[in-house]
Amino acid sequence: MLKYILRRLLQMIPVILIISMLLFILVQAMPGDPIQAYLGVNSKVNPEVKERIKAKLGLDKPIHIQYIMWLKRMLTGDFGESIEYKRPVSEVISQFIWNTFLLNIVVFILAFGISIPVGIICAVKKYSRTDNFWTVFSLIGISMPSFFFGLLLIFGFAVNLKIFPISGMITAGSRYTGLAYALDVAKHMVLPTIVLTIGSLASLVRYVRNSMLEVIKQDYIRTARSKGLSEKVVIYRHAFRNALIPIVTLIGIWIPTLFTGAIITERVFVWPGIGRVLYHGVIMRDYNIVMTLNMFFAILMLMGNLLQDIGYALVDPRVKVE
Amino acid sequence: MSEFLLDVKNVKTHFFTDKGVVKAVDGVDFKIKKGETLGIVGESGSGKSVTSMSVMQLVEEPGKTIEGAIKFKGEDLLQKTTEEMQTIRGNEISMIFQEPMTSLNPVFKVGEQIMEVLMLHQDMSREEAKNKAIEMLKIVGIPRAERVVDDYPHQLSGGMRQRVMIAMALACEPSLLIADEPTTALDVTIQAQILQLMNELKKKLGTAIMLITHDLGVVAQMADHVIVMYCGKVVEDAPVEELFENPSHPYTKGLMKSIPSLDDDKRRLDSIEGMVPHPLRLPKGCYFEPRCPYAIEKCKTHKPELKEIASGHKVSCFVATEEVR
Amino acid sequence: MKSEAIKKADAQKKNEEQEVVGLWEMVWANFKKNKLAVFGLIAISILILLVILAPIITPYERDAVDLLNAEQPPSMSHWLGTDELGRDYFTRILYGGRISLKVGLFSVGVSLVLGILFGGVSGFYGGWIDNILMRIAEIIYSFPFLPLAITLSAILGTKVSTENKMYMVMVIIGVLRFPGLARMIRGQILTLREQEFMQAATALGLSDSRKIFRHLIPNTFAYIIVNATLGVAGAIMSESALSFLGLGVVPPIPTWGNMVTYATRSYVLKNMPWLWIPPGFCIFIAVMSINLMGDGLRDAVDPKSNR
Amino acid sequence: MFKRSLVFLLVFCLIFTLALSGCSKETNSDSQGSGEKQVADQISEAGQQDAQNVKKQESDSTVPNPAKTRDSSNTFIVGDSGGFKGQFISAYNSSVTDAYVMRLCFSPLLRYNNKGEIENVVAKSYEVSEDHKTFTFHLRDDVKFSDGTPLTAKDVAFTYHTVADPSYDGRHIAVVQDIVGFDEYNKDKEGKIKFMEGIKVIDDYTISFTFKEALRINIENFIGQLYIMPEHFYGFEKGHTEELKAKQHEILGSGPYKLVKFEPGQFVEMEINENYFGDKKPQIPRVIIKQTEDSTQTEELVAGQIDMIAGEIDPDKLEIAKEAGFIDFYKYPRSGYGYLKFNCQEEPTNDKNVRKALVYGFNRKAFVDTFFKGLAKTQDVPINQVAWGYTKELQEKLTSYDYNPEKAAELLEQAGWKLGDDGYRYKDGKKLTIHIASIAEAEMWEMVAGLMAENYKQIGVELEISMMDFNSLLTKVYDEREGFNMYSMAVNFYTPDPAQDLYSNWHSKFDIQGGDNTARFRNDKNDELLVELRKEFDLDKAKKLYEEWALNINDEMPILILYANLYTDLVNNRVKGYNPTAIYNWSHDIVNMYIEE
Repeated sequence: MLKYILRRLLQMIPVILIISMLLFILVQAMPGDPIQAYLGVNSKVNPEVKERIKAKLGLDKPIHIQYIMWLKRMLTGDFGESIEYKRPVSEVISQFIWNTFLLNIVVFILAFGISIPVGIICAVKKYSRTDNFWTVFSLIGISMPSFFFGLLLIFGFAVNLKIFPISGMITAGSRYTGLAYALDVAKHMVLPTIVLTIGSLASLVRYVRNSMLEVIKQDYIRTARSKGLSEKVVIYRHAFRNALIPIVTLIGIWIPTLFTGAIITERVFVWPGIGRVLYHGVIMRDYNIVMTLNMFFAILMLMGNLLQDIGYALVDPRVKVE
Repeated sequence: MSEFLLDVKNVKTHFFTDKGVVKAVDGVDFKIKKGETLGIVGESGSGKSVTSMSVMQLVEEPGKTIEGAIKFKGEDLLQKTTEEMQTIRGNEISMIFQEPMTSLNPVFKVGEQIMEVLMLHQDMSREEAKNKAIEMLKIVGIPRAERVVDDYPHQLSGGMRQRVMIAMALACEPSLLIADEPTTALDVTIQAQILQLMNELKKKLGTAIMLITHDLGVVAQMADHVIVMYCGKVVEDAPVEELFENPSHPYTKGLMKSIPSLDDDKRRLDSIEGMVPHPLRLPKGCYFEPRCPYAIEKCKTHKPELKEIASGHKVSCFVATEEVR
Repeated sequence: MKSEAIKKADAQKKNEEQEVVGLWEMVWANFKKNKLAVFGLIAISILILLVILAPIITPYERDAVDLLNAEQPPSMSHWLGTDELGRDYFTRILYGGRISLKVGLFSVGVSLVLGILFGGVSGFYGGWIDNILMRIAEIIYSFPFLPLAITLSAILGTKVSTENKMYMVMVIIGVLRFPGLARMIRGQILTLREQEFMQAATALGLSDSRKIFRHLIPNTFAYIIVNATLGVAGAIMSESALSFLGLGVVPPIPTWGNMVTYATRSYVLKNMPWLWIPPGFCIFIAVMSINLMGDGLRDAVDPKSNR
Repeated sequence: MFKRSLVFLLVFCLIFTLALSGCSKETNSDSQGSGEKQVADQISEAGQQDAQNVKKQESDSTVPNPAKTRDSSNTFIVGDSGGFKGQFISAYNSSVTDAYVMRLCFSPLLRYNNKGEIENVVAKSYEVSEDHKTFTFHLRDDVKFSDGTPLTAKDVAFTYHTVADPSYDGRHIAVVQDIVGFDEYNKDKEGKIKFMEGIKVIDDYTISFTFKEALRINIENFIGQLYIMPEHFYGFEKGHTEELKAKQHEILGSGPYKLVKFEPGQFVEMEINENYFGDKKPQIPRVIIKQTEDSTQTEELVAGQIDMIAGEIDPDKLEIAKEAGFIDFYKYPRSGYGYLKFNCQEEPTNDKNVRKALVYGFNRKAFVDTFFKGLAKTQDVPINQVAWGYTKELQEKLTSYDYNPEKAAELLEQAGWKLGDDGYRYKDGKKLTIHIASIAEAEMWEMVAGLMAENYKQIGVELEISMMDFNSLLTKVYDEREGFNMYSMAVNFYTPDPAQDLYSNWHSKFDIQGGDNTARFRNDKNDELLVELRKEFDLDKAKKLYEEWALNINDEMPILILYANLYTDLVNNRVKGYNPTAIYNWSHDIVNMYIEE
């Protein structure tokens, strides 16, 4: 297994290189140049001075030289400076990425925590009232745009019922520390978590339900029952262990989302996550921010895929790990 | 304790589908003595498997056993609660199936699946269960049992997997083993080994076997007593020699004729004309009437009952019972 | 309806000759049993019908501005009232539906074709083919959606008419979604490849492509349908997210997505419900019916599902 | 439970279809043109009174005010949806939100007060040399930074040199690019030249700046542009601005407040700076600027979680604030406008008559009154409403381009565009098509696009709109400079004397790649006037020049001004003492404001 993992990691290097090249070209191909974007409209800066600034940042060099310079810097761990924030990219990212991770780890746990039991129940009690309810309920989650759903929650719970704060991660001006701080953040997290969790329920419940339905029909389930095992053991041990296989692939897909952050949900709830930084980075053509973040997400995605394949081997003995 | 291990009286298991009621098992009676092997013969769709599932009370939706009694060691299984049934299944009555390839859980080790039954019913500790599992594997003739116990099902051949099923079924030394076409999916040589194994274990453990098959050869070799089923009813019930020497019900005769025998040089095999009637449109009289060469008027209108025509030999056919008398 | 006599004759005839039920008849028979799925089918057909017949149903033009009665609540002349510019909202919902449904179905089509192709081939062959195809899928999967959308919509901005730009958006959404499905199908085929019916197929000497597309892929049908039906919802949402970020379909052309976007303002939410409820409701009905139908289809098609 | 809702859904769909099939077709009753005028006038009358005479709308102080019971009630919390970048020091300040923090914590030499007059801050007086090229400032000797160290001329020199540094890549380079010795200093990467020739520290409290040219507007570079940074804290070796950049969000200033806490992406908290030199001491103990989201900030204001929203334009939001009852409205005209600039070198908008026709042909008043509900009006010359050059007399002399489709058609005929049988106009076989490049700011643009498409169709002009994100448009307009006839944007001027802005926006010298003259407007008379306008020191003569320039450009019409709107600051009525203008916002006026318990 270790040999396999090592081989897969080695294989990733060319893929990461290709991704970085394509990404660099895509980012450069985005019309609009960062200096003009930064200076904005009516900056009254003389055009030659603009050229001087571009030269300083090396933006006037041909694309392949810029790429090599960028690659050299990346390999030495220098992610470059953000044109927008005028500070090292790593510093800007570290300020926001953990807020996104905090929100998404809770959503991850909730989403899987709800969808696995619900998926199983819906499979066991197919076409029952609960099954129909969850089918329709989880569809609500994916048929409402997240900003629309977010705003409805805000106007409902925060504005009218005043149960939750309207926006932000902590109460402005509060001097909470320790537990009080954690509670304050938790209070602010409730609504965005609801939006993200319900948004993801639809696909998770459906996948778990369908993989369970596939498994429940199998002969070995009948054998398990004929061995006198209780229905609970038959479903949760024998059936679920087999249904776990496709679910493992979902976990792999989810790993990157822990960090990518939902641009729109973070914006509606003013959650200081990385999504907003990435969005502005793209809008303002902040090359270093966009490149670093997207490379980070690409690597995460590759790791996620590797985890998936390893997960397969762990969960399904029939899959040989060559 | 009555002298019969299993006494099935007038059991009816019907399937309430939205197209109508399918009477899969429509009033079946039979008895099995301790240590005896009962053969249940019939074409597919005759209700053999549903009978076995009714005994185990594992009939799936929309089927339900609505009438009759299944007395096992004197107690009627139909009155038992689910928990009580769960203590019996795998412990006192266990079952093996036709498809060894898919009857074992692919993600659990073979040993684990045997140990599970032992730990559940005999509340053994893990190593005791493991040793017993290895012992069982040896009993069913699996070489290098210590290694195989940690293998996964997909690493074993069909024959080996069926042996594992048998090991699992007999682990708790049940009094009754239901075998639903255990060798149909195996090739002939393996089939013979499995049947011989089942006979040895029967003698050694004194387990009664309810053997369900459509293969008369298997019945001849294994069964002490035989019942022939057709469209959910028992049409003939006799000891095995009696049945082969003196098949009385036309359907049984038809079956006997269609066995290929070595010394007979006829090229084409005899087969019974017509098809098994559609379960939702069963004829009014005897179900076999449309295909029965000896049918008389009465067969069209009345349903025959099982009557004794010789000691221990019953048949439900007007012509057969008259002829004898 | 058929009269009693004819039905009885049918039953008779059926009884004599062996009942031959084609695959699709069986599928339809199973499908009919699932009430929810049937409801989904009806709802989506109504929606599609309304959207296609739009020019006949409503007398108003899609973008006809009429300031005199802007922001009117639903009335006899305007069944769903009018928006800020006095345009008939019901008309815009119908035309908006055209594009939203097209976006949904077209992009799912793209991701289905690519997903099945990539997943099938790499799952079946394994080895270096699997490696390369999966690496390509990974590279595409790692492409950030937002920059790509901005780049393409900006580059093609002026050269391409708004109509084709929509198709371009659909293709992007489709292409970026397919790796997920490809991996799912590959995973399924890895396990299916081991089973006997595949050895039987090899024994029969079937060509690889027949094996993959006639035997293996139908077995992954359950996942394909689920992914496809969820995909439609995902595509409609992506289009509306694009319009929230200002890059989706261009005003004054409506889609359900950008109508909801535009109506999501506190004032409108409180005082003009006819501006945000109908588009949101249409999206929900479309998504729900497609998914219910998908569920029904998956159960109906799977032979073992109702043994 | 679920079955019933299912049935309901089905029934609803059925009624829906039945209602459709059953109904009869109704013709579109009222005609398009005339109806529009009546409604536009009604709405705008209401809006105009609202705007003109009532500057501040008192709210009812008896209404319960949730902000009073808030736990941090002694704090003044301002909601801002713009977004921090944490660049609080003047050299790298590049967002409106960061600028608030800068103005609270640092001080400039001079600034404009709320009457538009120049007010002394750190400088107590200044004089201009005979040749009008040198400005000498005399500083107050009692100004201290919050750590007690005095502010001297060296700090002023240091501040003005940071933006001229060879490695400086910030946005305020324009402030020093016209000072003598800038080019030599800026190009010298080795750091041999320590000081710009044009900046001389005469003594601790006197400093002079000499410019290459004698221009009136040079003084603008000292009015609220650079806020003085202490050299002892921010000092760095020439060519290494990265040391300065590392301290962007650390604050050591001489302003009325000092930084307490900066939570990136959430809020900035400030408290009173005891060492503040100002005559009027700050009265609000703590000030917080909180990051908000456009679609929910009004609700936060009405819930009392924030005390103020600055520069609101959306009439719907004003409505919500009004209903709350405890919100004061402060209205002031915007120092700028939203516009569609023509591309004067691109067919067919290179023809003056076509441009004029396009302005006459679009009902700007209907758009403004529908979208802004009267809180905006249109203009016919590209200057900010608050500029002293934009006098009443000038406004009367300007030709007004109100909606007049007949005149538009007439002008197009004159320009040779004949009406084809398909209702569109043609000239030498080419259809009259106008390409508009626009950013996708949904709300406003949906309305403009809708109205314009209709109006232009009636005068035979085909409209093609292409949408793109902000920076793609910037590149198309600043670099590509072709492939569009009009592009939409908005601009603000931060001075009542915008001569420098007009010069860089309209002088033909800047019709080059990267230049601000994105309308590619070339007109000799306009060039001469702009050059004179920057120079003229005598204000009356300057006004005459403004007038001449305005009348000329009003006739050339290189720009369609969409709206010159009114901004409204929404403030919780417990906060008193505030009177803003477009260029004098709450961060200027903070010392006069107080919270009434």
